[in-house]
Amino acid sequence: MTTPSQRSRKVSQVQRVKISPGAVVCVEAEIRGDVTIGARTVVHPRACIIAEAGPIVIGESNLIEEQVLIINKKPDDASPSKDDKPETLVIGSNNVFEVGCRCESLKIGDHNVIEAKAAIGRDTELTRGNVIGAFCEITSHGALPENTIIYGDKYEQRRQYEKPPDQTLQLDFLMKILPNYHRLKKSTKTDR
Amino acid sequence: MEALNVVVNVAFVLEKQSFINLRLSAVPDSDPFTMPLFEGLSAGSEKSAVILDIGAAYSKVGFAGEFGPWAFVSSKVKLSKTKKEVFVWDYSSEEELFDILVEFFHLLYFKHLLVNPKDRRVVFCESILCPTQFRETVAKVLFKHYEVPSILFAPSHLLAMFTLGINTGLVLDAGFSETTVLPIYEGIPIIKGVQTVTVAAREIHRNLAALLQDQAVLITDGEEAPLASKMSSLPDTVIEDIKVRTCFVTNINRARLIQQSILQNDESKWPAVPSSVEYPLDGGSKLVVTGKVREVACEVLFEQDMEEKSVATTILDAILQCPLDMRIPLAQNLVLMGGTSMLPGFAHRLVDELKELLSKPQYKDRLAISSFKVHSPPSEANYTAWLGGSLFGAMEILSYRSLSREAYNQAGKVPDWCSLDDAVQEAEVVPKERSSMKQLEALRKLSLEKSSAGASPTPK
Amino acid sequence: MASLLQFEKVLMKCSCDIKSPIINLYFCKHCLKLRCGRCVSHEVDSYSCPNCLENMPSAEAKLKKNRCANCLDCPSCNHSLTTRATSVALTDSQSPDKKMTKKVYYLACGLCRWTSRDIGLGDKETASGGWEEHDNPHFERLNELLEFYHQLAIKEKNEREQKKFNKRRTYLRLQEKYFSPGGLATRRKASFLNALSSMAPKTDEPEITPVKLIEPKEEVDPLPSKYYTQPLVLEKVTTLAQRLNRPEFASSQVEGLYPRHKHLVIKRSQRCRECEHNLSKPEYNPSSIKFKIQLVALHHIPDVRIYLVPKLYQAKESIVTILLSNPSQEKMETELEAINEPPSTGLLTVPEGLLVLAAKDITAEFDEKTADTSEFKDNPEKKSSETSQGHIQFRSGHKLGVLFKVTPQTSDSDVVVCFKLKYKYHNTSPSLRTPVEDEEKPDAVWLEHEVEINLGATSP
Amino acid sequence: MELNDTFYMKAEFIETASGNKVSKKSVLCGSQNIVLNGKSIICNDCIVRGDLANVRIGRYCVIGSRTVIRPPFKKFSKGVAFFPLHIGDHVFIDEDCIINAAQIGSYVHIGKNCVIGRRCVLKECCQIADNVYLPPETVVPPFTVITGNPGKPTGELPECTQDLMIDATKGFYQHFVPVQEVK
Repeated sequence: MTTPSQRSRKVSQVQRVKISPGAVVCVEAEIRGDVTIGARTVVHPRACIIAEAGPIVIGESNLIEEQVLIINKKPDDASPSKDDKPETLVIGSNNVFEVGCRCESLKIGDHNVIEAKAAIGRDTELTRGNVIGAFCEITSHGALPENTIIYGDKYEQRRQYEKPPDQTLQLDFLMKILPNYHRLKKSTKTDR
Repeated sequence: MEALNVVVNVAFVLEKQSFINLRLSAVPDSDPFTMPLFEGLSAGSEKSAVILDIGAAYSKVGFAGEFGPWAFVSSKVKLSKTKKEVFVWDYSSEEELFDILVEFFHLLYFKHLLVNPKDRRVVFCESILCPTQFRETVAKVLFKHYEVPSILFAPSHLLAMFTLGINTGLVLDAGFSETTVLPIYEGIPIIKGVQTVTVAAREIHRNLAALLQDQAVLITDGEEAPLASKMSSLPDTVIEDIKVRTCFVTNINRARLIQQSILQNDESKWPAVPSSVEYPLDGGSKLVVTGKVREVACEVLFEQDMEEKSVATTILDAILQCPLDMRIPLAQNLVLMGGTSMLPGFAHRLVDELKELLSKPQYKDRLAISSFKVHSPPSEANYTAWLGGSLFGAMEILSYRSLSREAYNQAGKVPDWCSLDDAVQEAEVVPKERSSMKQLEALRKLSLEKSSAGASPTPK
Repeated sequence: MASLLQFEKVLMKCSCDIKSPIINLYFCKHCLKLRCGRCVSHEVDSYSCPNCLENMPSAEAKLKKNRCANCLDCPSCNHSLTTRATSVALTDSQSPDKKMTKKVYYLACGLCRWTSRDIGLGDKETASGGWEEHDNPHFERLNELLEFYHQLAIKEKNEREQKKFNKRRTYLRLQEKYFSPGGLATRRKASFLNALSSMAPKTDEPEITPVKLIEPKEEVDPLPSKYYTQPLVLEKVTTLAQRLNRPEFASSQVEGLYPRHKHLVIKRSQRCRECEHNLSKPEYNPSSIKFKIQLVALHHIPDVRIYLVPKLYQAKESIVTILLSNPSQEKMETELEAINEPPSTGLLTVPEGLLVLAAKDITAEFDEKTADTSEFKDNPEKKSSETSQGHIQFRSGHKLGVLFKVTPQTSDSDVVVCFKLKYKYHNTSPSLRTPVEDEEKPDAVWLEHEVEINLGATSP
Repeated sequence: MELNDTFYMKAEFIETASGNKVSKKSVLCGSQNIVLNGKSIICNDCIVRGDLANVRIGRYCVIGSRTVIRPPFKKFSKGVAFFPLHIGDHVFIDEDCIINAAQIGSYVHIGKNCVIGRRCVLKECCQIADNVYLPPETVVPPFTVITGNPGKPTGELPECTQDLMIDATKGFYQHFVPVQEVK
């Protein structure tokens, strides 16, 4: 698995998708650009991962459902200086991206849940145990405190006492059944 | 002996209320003539009455004999005709109010209370300054449309006394649109002493909104900008939430320092500022509510207006209107109710303000009071009146005091305890009280004018 | 789905002169009149929990304060809580090496992720929980008050009985009341004596136990200093809505929020105010969508729908296609009459003469073919359609497309046209009528309703 | 208002023997586990996840464009499972919805852009307005109208909802007419 530091040393022109062994990525998922997907991560059909402005590194045991858009997007007011040094979008492990959510955030920690049709802006950082409720669009700058839950059309916030439970069992199950129905993208050989 | 005295007094409250035919007994002693015997006997097995308290902002509803309202809901309803949500008190004509009330009561009965209106008597808690038009329309809707068997219109200040088992006290009701003080002595409301200021929750909201619009900073996507440059106003619900969750009533010493600081335009005089709070408006922007705003938002309650009136002066002015021998007992029996009185620090500040006012020339020589005592009713202050209604409504004598549907249908209107055309009532009213009733009527009008002078025309 | 078919475009006038879409109307078969939600009386039919959809008898519902015994709501966001099972490792105190797992249950919210562990509620060993209930913090005091007022009420009731008895014989009491020289003071003394009289042996009145007085306090708790010094954590302070959910336990801190049992919902039945027959009575089963009695207008009177509206221009005649459909299984004769007066904003010419609608064939509902007009072309109705030749656009089963000529007379508001819909109503269920009615009423009667159609705005 | 015709490209849809019309642009995963009972319409870019568990859709249903039908996941103390998803007859689901429900009764209308959370149960004759988020495991009783995020009951449907839904879904099917592509 590639770490962000290794990534930054790479030349961004080389665009290739690296899928770690043990990850399940359906062929019908759209993956473009320099994307690295960690072990035990499941990517459903019709999910979209687009490394446009820089690489995307996704850690282990993440669940990425259909119609999800994870995009390392060029800022609208992209100044040339930014192009010189592409920023990497890093996603930790054990995160859940539910159907139809949109994630532009450059930094997603571990054990976060982004619910259906939610959206995270580029400058928002999810730390650990954050839950972004369905339809919530978070664009505020900076990191959300750990275990923060945001939900509802009034963006109510509360602090949970423990992180949301892991989806290990669901991942196991999906890894077992998805290959029966879908063609999978082959994992890249880790020859480094 | 003290305890026994109370019994006597409270017993007397009941007597007296029926005697002066206050609204607790809309249909007075005429009942024994018309009331069939079985009605009194069956009272024990009767279904418990519905207690309604329709506030300017929130309504409290439930059943007699219960210790808390079953529902505490916003006093607004979505009209099926226009699909718009309106506040019950936001009406421009009687017809409009009728329509609003029909739908609002439907909501209360079939969504919250879940009982048939026909089956239960109603205790309607109302402000002593409740406009006659409102009460008439309530009666019309409940009797004509919902066919309730009887209604008791009960003044909320008196009901508060029931929660304490006392019959002398000075009741301050700080609600949404106004703060009203009523002295009650030996169970008799001293109408002359009614004091009211249109300073309550709504005024705090206005002040808070203005302060935020003026000073607050909005952080949108990492960039700071004055709120005023981004939004022309914040929604009422947000203002209310900011008030409830962040604001408090500061103590008198800090308040004085803050006043000086503002007057002399000297920042250094300001006491150590409480922490500021970042209030998220949505996923992208946060509003910075500074410690200063949190602390001064509620100060409108105690700032004296043009007529040198504040929430605190209403109490002293009310006492001043009462005979000398009543004053000390009244000051020793303060009862605070209404949601606004639940603001953290409110009671403490009020008592301090009262003590300070006592040394002021306009009260110093005229009031021989040195201390105040505050009751704590067995409820949260925002439903004290409702609780009084519940205790009263649970009594078997409710039917005697209520206006029955038959009586209403005969008379075609609610006998007002101010209107003296009813023969029985006339005989019963103590002549001395008459002048004070006229006064009350005048006061009501005044309060109506005052509140209509405000931005929102919700007279309660 | 009403939105898809846009029923709000066509309104019908009911017996209380309010205009509503046909889907919200009832047709009283007994009075032969249209009724809307305002001109029927609503009644609570059955109680059920909206979450577990279990019925609850009304007595039990009142006992449980209209709340479900099993389902709980999240105190933070009001969403239904779910019980989650989890296993915890237990260490046996006797043999620490032996590991045991035990199944435990806790409550969790799927929306805001609140769990019963958040507030330190211990996990339960059974799925049904047995979650702690809280009593009103003033429970004892309130019971004392209730008991006390109960005694007073009994006393007054007894007195009244006595008085009534006396009155029947003489008007002594009245005399005493109005002509006693002391007036107020005497009465007061009398009541004082009355209250004391419980000690006198001669009386048979029940003894009144006085309620103890809780002394008012001179010292009011000041605002804790944390308000000035500690930072405010917004997420830890409860919102007003959370507090009002449980007014008796209003906690300002989220740790003090406890789950609350789910509020029940009701099924309502509707009754005609005039003849008191049921117009709608739902089945008892909470999940059922069937009705024991259902007299909705849609099943009895012809439905009017807009079929095709061309672009409308002010003062220019356009042809609008309107669809009439017959809900009954007998053919129906109809007649239309334009009403060209306000609120109508367009000049309307409707087809003259009799329009006959074919009977609704319920078996056709399952027919695979989408349109089978040909079948009905040969119907006897053809004759009638000839009489109003040129007005019939098409005929499809029980539906008939007729042409309206509309000349809009407005340019800035929607074009509204009104007409009278007359039709011959066949009472298809004679069992509903009593023999007497049978004699009085013929099998079919002509009825008429006013219809208002909104055709939308004109084009410039 | 009688429904207007909705046109579709004949080449884009497959019509089955029982009258179902399914867009070729939709994704039916695990189609052997998907049952359409007849005369139902599945529009463009829908995703139906029959691979996760069985999906059964009744007669005269309409599934709008870009809607995702996804059987819900449930964790047990021992193991996990995706639950079958059953949709009744005469159900109209508008575009851009995500349906994670366990059960949708007959005569249900779900508005545009809704998210129906995991294991929700929508009883017969209920309506979900546009842009509603129904949190997981919500039960919607008959004749209830749900609005908002989170979805709350805010209204009631008329007694004749069943008739209206039959009328509307049949009408929609009848007015869903093919056009030949113009070459």
